Amino acid sequence: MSDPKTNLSSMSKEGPSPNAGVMVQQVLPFALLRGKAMVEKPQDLFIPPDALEVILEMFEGPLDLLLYLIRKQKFDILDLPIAPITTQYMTYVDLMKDIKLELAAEYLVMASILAEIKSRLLLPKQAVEEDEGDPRAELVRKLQEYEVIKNAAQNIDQLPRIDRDSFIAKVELAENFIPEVANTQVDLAELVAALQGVIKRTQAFEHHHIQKESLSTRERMAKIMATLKEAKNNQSYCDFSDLFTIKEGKQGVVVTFLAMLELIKESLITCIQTQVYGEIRVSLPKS
Amino acid sequence: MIPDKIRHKDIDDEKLQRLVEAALFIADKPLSVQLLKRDFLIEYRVSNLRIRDIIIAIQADYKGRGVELNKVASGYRFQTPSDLSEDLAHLYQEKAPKYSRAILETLALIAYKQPITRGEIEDIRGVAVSSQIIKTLTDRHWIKTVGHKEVPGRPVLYASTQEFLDYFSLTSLDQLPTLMPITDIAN
Amino acid sequence: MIPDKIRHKDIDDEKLQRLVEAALFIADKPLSVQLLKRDFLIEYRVSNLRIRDIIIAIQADYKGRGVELNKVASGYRFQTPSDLSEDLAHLYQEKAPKYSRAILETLALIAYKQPITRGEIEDIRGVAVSSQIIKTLTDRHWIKTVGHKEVPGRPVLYASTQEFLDYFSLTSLDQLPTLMPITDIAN
Repeated sequence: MSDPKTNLSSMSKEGPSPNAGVMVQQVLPFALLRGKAMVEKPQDLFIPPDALEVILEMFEGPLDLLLYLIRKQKFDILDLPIAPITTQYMTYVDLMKDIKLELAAEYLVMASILAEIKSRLLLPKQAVEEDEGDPRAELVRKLQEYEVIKNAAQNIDQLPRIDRDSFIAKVELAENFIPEVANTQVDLAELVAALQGVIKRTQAFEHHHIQKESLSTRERMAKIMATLKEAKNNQSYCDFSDLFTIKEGKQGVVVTFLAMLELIKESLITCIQTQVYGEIRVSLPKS
Repeated sequence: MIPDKIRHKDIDDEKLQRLVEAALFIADKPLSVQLLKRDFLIEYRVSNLRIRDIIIAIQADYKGRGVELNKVASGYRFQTPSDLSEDLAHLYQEKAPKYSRAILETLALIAYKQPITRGEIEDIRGVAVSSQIIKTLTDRHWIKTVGHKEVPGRPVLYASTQEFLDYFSLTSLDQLPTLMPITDIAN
Repeated sequence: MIPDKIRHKDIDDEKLQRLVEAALFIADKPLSVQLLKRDFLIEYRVSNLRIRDIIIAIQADYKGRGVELNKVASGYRFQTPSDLSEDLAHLYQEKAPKYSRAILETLALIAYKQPITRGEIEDIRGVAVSSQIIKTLTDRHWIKTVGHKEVPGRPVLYASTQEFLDYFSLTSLDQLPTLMPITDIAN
């Protein structure tokens, strides 16, 4: 870290305060000149030309400069002494012009505002007060409003801040951690589109369009096979009647029966009757 | 879409506390009760109240330790207590950016007077607000645009964000330092 | 840089433990005893042995909690315990890639033509069905085997599952959209 910076931070805390009052502006080093912090602005307004640019940068604009001049001389904002303030302000502006500093337009606008207020204050008092009130009022209001924000900004700067006053705690994940891969989302329409794609490409579906009935039969076929597969682990067969669900009514019975016929036709199941009129046993073919 | 993992399993307090603690430590942002539920506890049946109780228990556990569980605007996060900052700071000093007065004053105006236009900010500060300042504040996600003011030119209105509050460890705008009082000029 | 801050101040065990704990939580890499001393404890007079004792104390404190202090090659770091990995994985959901046409067509054929063998699917699609496709659909619990077809080689028969129906919010296969007759599609 460079030396001037270290100086700067220590000066800002412990350096002499040229002015009383709560405003923090005064306790900041006024400028850095050849590596030395200038904490106090020269009383006689003589400013070494090298420093002028830096000084101008110290102010956030004409309001800031005016506030500085007011606070420095312990004037009351409410009782803004226009004449001396205007004189001092103009001295700064002229100095900046002298060394051909590119002066922000706002400084010149403020100069003309000050000049106007000054001239109106010179008018007979009665006329002014009756017409528009104190000609300084608007400027005073602006100065107050700006001072509030300037102060608020300083307060925000003092708030605890991440990486300066507080640090975020973080921990690593365990070595065995594997991020979960979300399941791919599929839309029913995508599924239909996929099948339609197949249909387009093949003649396989040409003679038997898939219809509702065949679907429920096919579903039942799969269900019967699943039931039989389960049964195989226990007793190797199912009773014919157990494959029907009475609650499904006539239509359900028909679907189940059709499914069984289809399965027999495709040799996917076998039916055995061990005695006449006895229970038909349905099973998967023996391997 | 409803995640197909919702299982509504039960979870005991001990496991819940471990899970919430771990989640708060590995998340890269503060976690609200809602976020905790959505991202970490989706498989479990847990009420908001129970999560809040667990958070209070964790906060108590960490009292007086090297890190503490704080509530900020967007949720809870573990951070170091302020009394340790001096000891911890010297290693990280370069990481903490310094902000110019122009940036801080613009930020203050947006935070305290939101929603506010750039023109209104310039009016109060008495100088132009550079685009760079707005960009810096936007890039830091401290300010956002919240619409347009219905005046000629329809200028953009700015407001502060939750990230702004999080960064300064605040839970809401109410917690911003009180503005200094203005003495009335009427008399 | 010569640290001008070396002061060799004394530090009590409680503060030392808080400081070490905080340092381990905010460091972006594992910290060895040397690093802890150099970066975080430079102002204090502390022996390596004492730091090690403090680390052991912290490790004991965090036993059975949401985070634990582990020793890795280059030092110590806080990590989540391995038994929480599964629960924490939800936060880091990686977005899954879209399913390929091959997967969708296979699924559609199984749904509409079940029970069906892999060979039959290949016949209709005109291309081989990779084992990966079957595995993806099986892992997703959308298809299952329901037996063998009694033809040479006894190929496995596939059918759709209840979870398949649940995912698409169907109560039965009847509810699958009826496909348009092929002549309509051709237009």
